Amino acid sequence: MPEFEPRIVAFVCNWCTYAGADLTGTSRIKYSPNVEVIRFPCTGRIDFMLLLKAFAEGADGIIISGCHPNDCHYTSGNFHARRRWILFRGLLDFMGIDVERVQFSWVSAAEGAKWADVVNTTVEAVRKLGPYENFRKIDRAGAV
Amino acid sequence: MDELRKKARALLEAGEVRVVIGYGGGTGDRARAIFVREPERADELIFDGRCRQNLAIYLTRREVKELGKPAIVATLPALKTVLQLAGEFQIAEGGLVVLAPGADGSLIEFKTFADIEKYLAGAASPIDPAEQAEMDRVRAMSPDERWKYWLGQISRCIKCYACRQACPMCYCPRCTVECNQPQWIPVPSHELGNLEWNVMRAMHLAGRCVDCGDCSRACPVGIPLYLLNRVLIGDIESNFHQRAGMKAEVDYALSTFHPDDRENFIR
Amino acid sequence: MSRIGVFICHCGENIGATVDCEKVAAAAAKIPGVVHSVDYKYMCSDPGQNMIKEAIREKNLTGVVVGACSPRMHEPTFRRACEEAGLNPFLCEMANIREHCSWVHEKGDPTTEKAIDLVRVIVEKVRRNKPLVPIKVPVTKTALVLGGGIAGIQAALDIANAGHKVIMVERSPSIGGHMSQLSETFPTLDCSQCILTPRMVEVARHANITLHTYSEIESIEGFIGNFKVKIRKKARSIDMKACTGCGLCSQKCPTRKIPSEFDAGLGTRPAIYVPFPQAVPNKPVIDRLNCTYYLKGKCRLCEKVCPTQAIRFDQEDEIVEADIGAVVLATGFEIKHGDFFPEYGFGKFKDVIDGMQFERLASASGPTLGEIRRPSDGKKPETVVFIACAGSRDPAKGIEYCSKICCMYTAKHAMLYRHKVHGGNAYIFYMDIRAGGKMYEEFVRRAIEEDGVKYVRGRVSRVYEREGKLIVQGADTLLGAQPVEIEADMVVLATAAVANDGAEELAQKMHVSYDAHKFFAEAHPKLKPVETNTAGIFLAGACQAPKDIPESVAQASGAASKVGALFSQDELTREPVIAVVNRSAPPLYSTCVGCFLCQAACPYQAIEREEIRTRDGKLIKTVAKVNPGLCQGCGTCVAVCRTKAIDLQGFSNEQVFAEVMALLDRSEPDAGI
Amino acid sequence: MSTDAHHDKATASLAGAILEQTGVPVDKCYQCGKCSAGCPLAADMDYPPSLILRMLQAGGPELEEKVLRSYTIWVCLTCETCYSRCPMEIDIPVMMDYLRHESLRLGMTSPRAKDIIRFHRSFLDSIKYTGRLYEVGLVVDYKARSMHLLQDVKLAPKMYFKGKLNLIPETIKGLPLIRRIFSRSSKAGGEDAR
Amino acid sequence: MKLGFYPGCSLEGSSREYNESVMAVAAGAGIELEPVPDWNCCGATAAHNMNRELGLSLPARILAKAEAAGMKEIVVPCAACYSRLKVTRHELLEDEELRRRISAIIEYDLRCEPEIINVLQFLDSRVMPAIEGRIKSPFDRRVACYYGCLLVRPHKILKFDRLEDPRSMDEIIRRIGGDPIDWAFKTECCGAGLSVSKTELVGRLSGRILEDARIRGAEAVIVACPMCHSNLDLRRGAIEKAMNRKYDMPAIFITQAVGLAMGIDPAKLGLNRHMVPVKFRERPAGKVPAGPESPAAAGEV
Repeated sequence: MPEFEPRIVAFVCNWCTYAGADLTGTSRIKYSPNVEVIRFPCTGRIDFMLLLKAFAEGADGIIISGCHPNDCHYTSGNFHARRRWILFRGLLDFMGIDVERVQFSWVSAAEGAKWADVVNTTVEAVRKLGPYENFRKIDRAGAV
Repeated sequence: MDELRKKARALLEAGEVRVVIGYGGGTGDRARAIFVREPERADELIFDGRCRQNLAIYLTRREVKELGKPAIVATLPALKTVLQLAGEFQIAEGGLVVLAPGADGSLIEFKTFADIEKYLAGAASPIDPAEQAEMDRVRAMSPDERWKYWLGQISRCIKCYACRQACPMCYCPRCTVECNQPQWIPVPSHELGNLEWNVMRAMHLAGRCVDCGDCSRACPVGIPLYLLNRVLIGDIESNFHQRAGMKAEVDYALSTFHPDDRENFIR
Repeated sequence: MSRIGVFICHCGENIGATVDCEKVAAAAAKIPGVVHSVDYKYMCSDPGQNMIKEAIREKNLTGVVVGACSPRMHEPTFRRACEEAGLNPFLCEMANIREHCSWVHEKGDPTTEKAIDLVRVIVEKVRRNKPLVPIKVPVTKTALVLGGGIAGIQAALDIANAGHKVIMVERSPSIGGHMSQLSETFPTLDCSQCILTPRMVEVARHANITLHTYSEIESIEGFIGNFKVKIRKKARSIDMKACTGCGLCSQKCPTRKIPSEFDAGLGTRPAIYVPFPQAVPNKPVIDRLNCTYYLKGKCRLCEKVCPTQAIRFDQEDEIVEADIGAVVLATGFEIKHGDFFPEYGFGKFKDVIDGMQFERLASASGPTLGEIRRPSDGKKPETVVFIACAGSRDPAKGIEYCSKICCMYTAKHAMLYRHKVHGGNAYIFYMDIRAGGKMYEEFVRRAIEEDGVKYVRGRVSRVYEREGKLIVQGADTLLGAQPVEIEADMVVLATAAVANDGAEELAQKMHVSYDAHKFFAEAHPKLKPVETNTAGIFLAGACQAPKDIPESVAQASGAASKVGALFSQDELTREPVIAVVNRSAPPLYSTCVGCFLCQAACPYQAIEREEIRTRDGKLIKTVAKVNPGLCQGCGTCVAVCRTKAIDLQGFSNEQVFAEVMALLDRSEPDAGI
Repeated sequence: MSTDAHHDKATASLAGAILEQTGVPVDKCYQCGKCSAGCPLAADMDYPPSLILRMLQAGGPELEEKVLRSYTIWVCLTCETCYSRCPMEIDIPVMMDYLRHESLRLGMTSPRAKDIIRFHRSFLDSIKYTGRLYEVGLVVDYKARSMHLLQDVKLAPKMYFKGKLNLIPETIKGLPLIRRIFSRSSKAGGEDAR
Repeated sequence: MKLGFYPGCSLEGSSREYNESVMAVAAGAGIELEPVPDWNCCGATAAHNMNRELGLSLPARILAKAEAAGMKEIVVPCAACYSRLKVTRHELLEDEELRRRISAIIEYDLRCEPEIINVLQFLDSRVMPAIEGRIKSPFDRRVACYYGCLLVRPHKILKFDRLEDPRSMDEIIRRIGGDPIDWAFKTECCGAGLSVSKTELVGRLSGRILEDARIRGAEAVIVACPMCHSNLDLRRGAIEKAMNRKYDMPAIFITQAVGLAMGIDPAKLGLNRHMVPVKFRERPAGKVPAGPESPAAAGEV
């Protein structure tokens, strides 16, 4: 049986983490291909429902990453996002949804190496956790 | 009760309000909401232990709004709802009369939102011991047990949206579940959709829920929705020191922030 | 039905060596709605761009996806190409298969598969893209310059000389700021007033500049290019038109013992006064807090002596309104006073003074006419101790930062003292000498080598008075921290430069952010040093951080050039990536419920209230409205909105939702849908 | 300066121990010298306070030993002038306490500080034996320890006649507990409070 | 009014006049001072210099005895004891782990309830209001108020008065009719704990204090600490040797000055116990004090 290859969706802001991931590329730092990035203007824009959708569609893990505090391109979008994640994470945890599979991080435009590290450690952590069976098994046909 | 009836009659007679939203006797031992528009019907108003429904829900209903300026018989959660609705610009100072009957038959009439704020600042919000026990039980479970618990609850959900209907803060004329571009919540009732609906409902009430408990009581299959609300209420209080329904101005946990908010979960 | 073209770039070997580009193009071709899919060596080259243009024309494309490098690199290139081919540029998006794929992964199937994923995601996004039109906002070509110090003067003159109107507002009765108080300036020792006053006069005379002194900002609203400002002109009690500035009133005023602000408290002035002889405007003001008439109801001596009947005791504050397009904040700084240095006896011993007071002592126009005489008894001090870092770099006193200007002016003070008092001893207690600037280090060396100023490296612990002398207890850390005690006749503290009082209030009024010390915050510490986070509001001088004259002037010119660039256009074009509140048919009108919880979340105060009314004016509902001039497109409001009534153009709910769904869906698409 | 100086902070340094044990951040010192400038006894010290901090910052066995063997740490009066004026709010007196304890523990006390330490020991002994300070006993004990037999011989009779000297020590009831406090404290480190 | 009271060792020995004057003044103001039961020595400089646990445990036991006796406030006239008690209380309140550790050592679960009050706070808030209008013989002397180190430092913990140039003692002197001088050595160190072991240093440090007071024309130095007092009084020989001149200026406890103003018999205030005789200059004509039996007019007391 081939080793489990987790699928990780990354929601990142355009100004820090997306640019940081670009720098990872220009620096030719290699990392695991299991992650795919969706670009947002700001972490403040990221709707919590998208995380649920990602799990529902088969993501095994999620990375959310934006500018460090005080570095937000829009001054405070990341602060709002941080509050949202504090609450959302608490709620998911309370419902038994595996918050270990959601990695939040601040990666600046200068932190190309950090991006590679965030991706690699998340991929490895999720690989250890295995496929997100709970969500895969959940009924979605419904009683018609 | 006499005080309340007297006051309601006087308000209607003087034309100060057009309708008194209060409790009347229902079938069996249940109280139901009644809308008293004529002074002579003021005696139908009751207030006792059966009167639990949060009547503030009617303040944002179009049908009720069209009746004219209301007076509302308010329990503690209803008072909070009034402030929260004011903070969300759904009702305005002077646009309603708030009457809070005490268990002893006394009656407080709040003239201003500020008076309600002052009153609430000193009022305790008792939590039902059985509900607290359930909360403690769920919290003590392992993540996997919690998942099974909630999957069990949610699989019984029939997406009837009674919880939404009963909630005084769910006053949006078009709920996100009715949005189909994109279709955030699947239309049919299945575990995934039910889960998404319930998470969304809880998050949309985060920082706004006044913990009246009407959603749980409305649920025909008995899902303990109050648990979800209270987890968020607790997190908001412990992390941000905010509580919904305590101020008549915007004090929304999710549209404010503090530079030093917790971030021990962020790399 | 969409007609999407997909263009996969090899970027030479950059992508091609790792990703099987042909395979990616082939996979993309199978995606429903994709009617054209090719790969090419260099998509950004002219032939590459032409391939896109031709495909748009020939296949009548409704969307373009370029799988190539980062959109941060070439999105403008490809969008321009699309526009040239007649396709709305916002229907073109890029899939980043280079920085996020080929450069960071090994060659192999997983990498190609990821590239296919990335392209598929963007195809699904583009399918939902809407043609957008850049936003145009008109520009009012008048600048408001707040503060009439050297920074404000420079900015105002530069803007005015570029042909634009300027309104300058200064809080005190005259422009000139701190620079007008200075004696001589480092590192050239030219006289401050000699170089400043011509500029002040130029401001007063300039046809493009309207000057409001003794005035403050009452309120400001609006956005870049379109601000409305209210200016409060405080009652001067003088008819400025009638007054000739003859000065008779000041000569006759019986109340004469008021500490002069201009002389930093070392001299006095009457209640009706011109702050200093070269003041602009050179007309007096009545200090109502100290005027006998206002205090006791009688006197009116100035009124009697005024040859032109210009005194107006009953004058009231006046509010002036103006439309402006840009603001330059140049409100300057203050130096720390008061009970802040108890260990140095500042405020207790008359001969312990601050740097500004020393400037006045050394100034030819000062209370001693430029002779260094100590305040207590007017004696020439034989020994003067200068203490640098008084309050600066002192976290215990709440000021961690370096005030930047003190090293240089303290060297200058010691030098001036040595020039003026021959044989006098000048000691400077310092921690570091920060003399980074053109001719600065040389200047400090001159003070030490030529003028014999004695530098002692150590901080003073205490100053106390004994028999007419000030005993300075310091230490020489270069001599093993040995205690040093100096009997001085005068002590000059280089007190910390701090934000002006009222800075916080002003920042809140202007919606600009400020740091923990109430200095205004620039938009980017390196690349946007004169912008604020509010578009159209710029910074100049020490209101942003302590600065010397050359730096303030340079920044002022920088701010002026930003204003000039803004005013060079009649309309502003902005990326249409902004939030919009939806509208729908009656009876809903909009899904917005008017809870305005988004309002607090918006970092730009871009969310306004809009009343929807019937034709006969009856209010139906109040909903949120995004001001396109203010919105910067972060989308925080979108995530806060429960009813999804606000959406972000370019990153709409539909688009990002589709991206998530497409990303994880690797199933073979059913052809032909 | 020795090759050990400016050594890696991560290794166990005295400055690191000070931070860990007392929370006093030696690294914060930027050598302004204000502590030495205000110290009433800086001139009497072998290393003024700011120099002690510098030596700790540089670190290394040689400098650290010099600090622990210094006279400074014993002549320091705990007058708190340095701490109250330190721009970095470094609690030098607390640091000095720690250095004294370490110096005692490692047997590195300065020979110049003998008298001071003898006096402290006599003082503590007095408390240990009576619960309070028995001044006559203290002075007699100190004289015996220090061999300064003639010190203050003229003063004592005067004091006696002014009624300032108790010749009989007062003993408190809780003495057994005081003894236990002494023995527990000495186990906890620093001076074995004989 | 009944208040807890911690005299400390010096007040029972070499500085008993301080104790006598505190008691006399308190009695005169109708205040009963109740000693902490079976109190022990605070450990002074020696304990914290030699051993951290001991330096905290000795004051902690005093707090424990006071707390067990239900005392809410303890008046501590000795500035050194005040400092040790106050600092210990602060440290234990700040650090729960430390509080538990020290509690174990002293065999009492200390909550640190009693507030510590220094002599100036005691005089200002309790004595002065009680004797207002009862000043029999104004203490109209030009004096230098000497606070020493430990009443005001560390300010971050004690939070008493102004750190540089404190004023509370000057204010008390003014209220009893005195004329406090503005001088530069209010809070400079006298040498304190080195009195016996490094007498020559103490001579120099205390000498600078007396010298500044002398230059500015003070008739006496007013102190609020037995250690400061013994250095300025007992160590006069060392001072004179260090400064190479004679000083006849007495050092007086603030409570003695207040007591004199209240008209209390100088002997009851222990004024006769000083090494340096408490003598004042003859008053120039026309400056006769209000009280007929002012000790000042009588020369030595």
